Amino acid sequence: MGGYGDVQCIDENGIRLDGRTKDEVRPVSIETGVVPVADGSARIRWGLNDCIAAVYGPMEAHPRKIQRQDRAVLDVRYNMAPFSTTDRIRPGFNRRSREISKVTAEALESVVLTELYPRSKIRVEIEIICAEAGTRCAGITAASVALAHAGIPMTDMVVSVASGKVHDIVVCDLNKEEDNYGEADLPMGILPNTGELVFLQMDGDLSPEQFQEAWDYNMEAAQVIHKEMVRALKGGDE
Amino acid sequence: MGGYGDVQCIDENGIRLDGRTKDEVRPVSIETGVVPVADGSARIRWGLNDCIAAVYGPMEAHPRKIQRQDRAVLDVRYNMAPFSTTDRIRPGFNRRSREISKVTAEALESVVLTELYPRSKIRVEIEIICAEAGTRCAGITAASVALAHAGIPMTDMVVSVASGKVHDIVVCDLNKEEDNYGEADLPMGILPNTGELVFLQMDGDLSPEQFQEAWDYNMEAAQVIHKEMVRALKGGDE
Amino acid sequence: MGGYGDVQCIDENGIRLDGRTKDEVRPVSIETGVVPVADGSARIRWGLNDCIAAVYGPMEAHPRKIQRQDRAVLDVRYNMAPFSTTDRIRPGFNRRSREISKVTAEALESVVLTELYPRSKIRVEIEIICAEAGTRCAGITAASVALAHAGIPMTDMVVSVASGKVHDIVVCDLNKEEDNYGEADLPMGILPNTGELVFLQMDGDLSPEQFQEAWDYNMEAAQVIHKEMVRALKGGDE
Amino acid sequence: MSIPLVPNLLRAHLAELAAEDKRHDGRGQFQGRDVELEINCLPRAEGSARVRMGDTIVLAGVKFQIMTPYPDRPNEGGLMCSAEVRPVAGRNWEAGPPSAESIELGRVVDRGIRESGCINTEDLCIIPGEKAWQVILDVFAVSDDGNLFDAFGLAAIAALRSATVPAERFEVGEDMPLDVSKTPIMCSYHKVGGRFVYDADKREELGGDERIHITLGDDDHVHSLQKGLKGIFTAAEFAEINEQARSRCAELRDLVNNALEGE
Amino acid sequence: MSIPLVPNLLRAHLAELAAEDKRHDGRGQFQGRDVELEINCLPRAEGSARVRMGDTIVLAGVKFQIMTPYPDRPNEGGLMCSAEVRPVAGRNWEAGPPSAESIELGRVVDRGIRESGCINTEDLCIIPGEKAWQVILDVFAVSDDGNLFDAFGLAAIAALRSATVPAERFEVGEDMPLDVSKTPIMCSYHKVGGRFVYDADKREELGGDERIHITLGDDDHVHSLQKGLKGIFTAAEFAEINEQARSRCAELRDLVNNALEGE
Amino acid sequence: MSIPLVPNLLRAHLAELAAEDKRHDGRGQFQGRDVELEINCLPRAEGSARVRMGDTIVLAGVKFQIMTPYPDRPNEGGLMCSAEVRPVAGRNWEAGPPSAESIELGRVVDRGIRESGCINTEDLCIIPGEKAWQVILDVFAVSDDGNLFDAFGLAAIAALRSATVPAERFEVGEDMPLDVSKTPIMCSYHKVGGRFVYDADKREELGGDERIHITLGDDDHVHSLQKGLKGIFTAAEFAEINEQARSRCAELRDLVNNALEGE
Repeated sequence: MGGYGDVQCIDENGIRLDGRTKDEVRPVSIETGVVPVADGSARIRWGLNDCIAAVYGPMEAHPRKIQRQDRAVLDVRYNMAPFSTTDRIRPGFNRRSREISKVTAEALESVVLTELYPRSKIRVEIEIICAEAGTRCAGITAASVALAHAGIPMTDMVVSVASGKVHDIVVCDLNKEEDNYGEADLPMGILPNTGELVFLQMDGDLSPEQFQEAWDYNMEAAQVIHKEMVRALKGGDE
Repeated sequence: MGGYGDVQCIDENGIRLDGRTKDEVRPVSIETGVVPVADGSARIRWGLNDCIAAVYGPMEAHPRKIQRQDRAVLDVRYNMAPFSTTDRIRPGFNRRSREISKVTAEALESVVLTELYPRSKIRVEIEIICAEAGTRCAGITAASVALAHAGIPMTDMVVSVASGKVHDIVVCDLNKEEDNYGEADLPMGILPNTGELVFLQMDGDLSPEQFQEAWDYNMEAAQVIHKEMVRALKGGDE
Repeated sequence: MGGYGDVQCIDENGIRLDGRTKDEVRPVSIETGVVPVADGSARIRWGLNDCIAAVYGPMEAHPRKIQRQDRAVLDVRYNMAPFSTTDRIRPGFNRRSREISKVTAEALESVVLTELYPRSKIRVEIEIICAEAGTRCAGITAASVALAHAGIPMTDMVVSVASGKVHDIVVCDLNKEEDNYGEADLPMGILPNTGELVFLQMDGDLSPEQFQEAWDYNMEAAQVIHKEMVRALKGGDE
Repeated sequence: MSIPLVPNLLRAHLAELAAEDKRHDGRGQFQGRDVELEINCLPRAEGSARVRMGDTIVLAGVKFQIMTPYPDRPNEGGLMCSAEVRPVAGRNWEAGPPSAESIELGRVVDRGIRESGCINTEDLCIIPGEKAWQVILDVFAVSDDGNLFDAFGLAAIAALRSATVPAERFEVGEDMPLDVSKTPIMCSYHKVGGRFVYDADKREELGGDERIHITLGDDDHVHSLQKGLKGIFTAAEFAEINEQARSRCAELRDLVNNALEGE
Repeated sequence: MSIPLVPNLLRAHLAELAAEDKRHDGRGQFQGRDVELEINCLPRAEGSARVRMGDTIVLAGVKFQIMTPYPDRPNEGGLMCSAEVRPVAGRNWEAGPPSAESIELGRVVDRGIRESGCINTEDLCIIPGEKAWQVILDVFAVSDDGNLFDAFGLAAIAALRSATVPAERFEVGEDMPLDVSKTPIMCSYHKVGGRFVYDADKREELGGDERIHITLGDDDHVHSLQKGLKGIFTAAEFAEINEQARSRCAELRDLVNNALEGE
Repeated sequence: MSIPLVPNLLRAHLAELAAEDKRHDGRGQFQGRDVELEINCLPRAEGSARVRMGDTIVLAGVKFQIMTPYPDRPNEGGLMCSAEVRPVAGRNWEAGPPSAESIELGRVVDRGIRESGCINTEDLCIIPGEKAWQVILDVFAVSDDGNLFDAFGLAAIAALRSATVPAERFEVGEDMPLDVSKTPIMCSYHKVGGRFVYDADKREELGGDERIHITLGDDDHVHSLQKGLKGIFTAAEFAEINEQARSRCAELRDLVNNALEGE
């Protein structure tokens, strides 16, 4: 979260640079089956974000030391493709990706019935092909759809979205300028059927009231995105 | 393959910088037993190239996951010593060496009777002590002799040599200037008794006719080099 | 060992920058139990050196390939904390630390009755919190106390100390300026009950006579430091 | 840290205690362990702190380097926070490249400090486009008996607030205190036996589920949040611990202020 | 990619089919799978392409950076091709440092482009000795059902030919198309059941032997060759596939040209 | 090098021999193997040597680079010694990142050279603060039948003393011999069967205990010591081998001098 310098992200009528009102979600579309060789896959396009998730497994977990006697392990990797951002990203080890992979795995483990597959491994691969703020949320959401597409039993899907604050105004589903120049970012991972949470991060500065407002935006946005997730899974592969 | 700038690699009489005609191989000499602690070893001096190959094994393959039930694995490493070139080479990981090691292993696997040694490993270590164009060919050739010296059964030895093109003239067995300033390089790995191939690479630009000419040079050169390989093995360690 | 430029480490009366005579040891104090979660631990403050050693084990050695059928392995790590020196030290792999860890492990293995714990591992962690010359000696000494504190049987403790030469004068227990500007450094690891050695290094330039003088200083200093080691272990955790 | 097999007996025991509103060491649900804070304890660092919470002991040290500002931010210096838990700190911490656990720990501590805006990187500029201070904050675990996050967070802000910019040693002016305008404090809550407790020790971590880290600023503003590990929580659960964090953060902020006044 | 145990049943099955001049999916010996080529599909890249050959799907993206020319070549920019197959693309691709397989793949694709001379690195110079363009071509596998080499090669040249030099963003002039003077095309042949077939799919790769990659230029000139994997082949076998490659490369070159004209 | 299981039979055999004052190859306790030294054997190096001691064979090569002096030592060049034993040299040497064994080997050889002061780094300065020579000495094991330390040490000093500074190639003056003012020599002693022997071969290394490396200068001054491996020794034992080292170092120094005069 930086200062916003000369960038004016919201006009006097409350309209954002991409034409949205402050409580509006960016356009979202999801399709499944985009990685034909995988056991399940999904692609989410969300604003300019373009994210692919592929699921392989359950399969034997190796090396053996990663096996768990009573459940499957989720092996999750979040990665940004080199051409996904304005400045090329060098391939290789990256602390940010490692952390996002970890919290994504923990969010998904909270809903996947891993105890059905002892000693096995489920691989979840998340690739950001084009990035425009909220890529970790796009990744978690796409991975949920890919797991469902692979037929992995879950108690619920996870919908993830990040609202935040820009020019001291709380707005729903931050876009790139709002993420770069805004003052706070609150990504959450929500179970749409219960309103419970499995993922939560936050950066920046929010008063208690602003925090509640951003929280509520995320809860509402989750319902919108969830509809598209269900549509993609019912509609089958296009 | 770069442009040749001001370097004139062949004179008007068709004589090359090192005095050879265009169909001539550089002087080659081979000796065995140069690494006394190895199960087999060979040294090839070929022009200014000086290359040592050592073979260890067959031995138990470990870690177990590299074992093959039905054959031995060849664990081949090609490496250039730090003092082998004009500019010192930093030790460590190197994409070029990794690729050459891979294609060398695959060439040798094509002739070694690996099925005689299930679950075992044969280590082949190739070290370039002094480099002067065609080091991968020198390595494959020396490794063949070292394998024979170690008593590893093979259907045939592999002879490797690279012809190419310089000033639009096809020449046999490129030397350093021809490699640096020439326009094409065609290294091949040839079974001298059948004329079959187990190794092939090519870089640069060759018309169909030039390609055939370079191919033929390699075939002829292979016979010359093969004679020296046989001599070294018959002659024993000097 | 560098030249000493303008730094005058010993005055005309034989008094060193920190007020010691040439045969004097820096003040040493040791306490145990400083890492409450470890099986044994010790902290040595020695001049400005501040060093913590923690012992974990004996425990199962894994991965299995490091196990020894007839004895325990000592897994020793020497490390300098990033804030332990004037210029911050970057965390990570470091050839100096690897070598010191190796010779420290070998010194301690010479006295620990490892044959009592076949197939197991004893971890010894040495952390330099503040450095002022002689940190490897401080580490070995602290590790000996931590092993005793953990109840690991030993034939003797190891006392380590480094004397050396500055302005062509041999002095006992080098301090930082003497290490930086002096001409020789002789660290030794001594068994105080027999005068035998388990650790020896030396750098610089010592005539045969100077060498003997530095050796003798180390032998005497070892007795002084040993008293404090015994006191700390008898006194219990303060 | 390698993940030990889930200690089911321990989980069951902690759940029984929780059902009776108890903890295994007798503390109340939101009661922390005793906290000791010592300032300026590392002679080679320009600022430092040592924190002890029960048997968890950590150090933080601040060092300075001269850097060239990044071309797109010529008037700014830098702040780098680094946490790598070495195997000295406990049986389950291993040597080698940083684990995901240790990367998360470092990044959460870093964000708690950085996102509060307590350091203005423009204050660190010496000559625009040429020279600026890079502040390097290293946190170091001596003994891990649980809740390294809070111990690191507390040691980190205390070390920063105690730091002196070593301008004389680098020949760029006179030494001066590092300007730290806020005192962000982290409080962590761990789900144990089905309810969140504050300041979990190692046994509670091993037998517990998800954890939530809350960093609050001087005015109850939220600066950083992180949920870690597998587990589901409700909005009501979050609201309760967020409320608890406000009062506890204020207490710990006083502790820091008092330690610095004692200097 | 970890090497699976040799699937002997699959090998036997493919050999039986080959004896009857058949392939398991009904294709002829030198018949490729359907090819889809899409240009400019990656909004953050300066040039891009997506190739689908059966269930093999790849992307290629071109980015530009400003570099300082090397002292011995002050008038030249640079071209860097990078291929690292991530585990998203298939069950057998693993995370971690690049495998020998993925290094070979990247280097063969790179040589096919570079050795054709399609990019003149002197055209990339902006100010001699000071500034030049570095062209970075990243190829990325989405789904690997065999023959990544050809899919990468096709996407790579198509992405390069679609690229725009972003001079305005870097404030060094006006945007212009990247000058690509040739269209090298790679065709790969895999020994399956004792004979070479074109465009092997994953099953044929798993149950096959050596492979040969041929990159030809606009005028049937050979620019790059590579033999991979264990296996022995004859001069006659090579002559046959080299002949086949000429016509197939021409077809695929037309595909690229048409896609670019469609822009 | 992976540590083989302790070969107890070998140990017992060597101890029996030692009790009779014998060694397994018939040498006396302090008798070395035959030594061959060849100078200037590597055409691409600016100085080089090949040493053979029994079946142990090593190479050393010297290369030069231009470096910018460090800001705090503007009048000095640099000396870098590098030893990495590659798997060519023996069955138990493995590929991969340098092992602790190979790091120790490199550092002990380096210190033997460096601490003798035989190279004055101020002599390597070309233009103060701007340009200086970096001397890079690479030692390389061809065949390891024990006592690589001494073979490396001997090849290293011989290669340095044979080196020519390639000033003409770098266009900074005329070629000249590298100035090496001393000839430090290393002698290593290995505890085998309860007593120290000189120049242990591989079997003695495998069936022995601790080793001590002594580097002496022209005037019997000690420049470097290192005790390696598990084992306890007495002051009397050290005094004996230190005495032995003086005469042997002198012999080997003559060998170097003679080889250089032969040039």
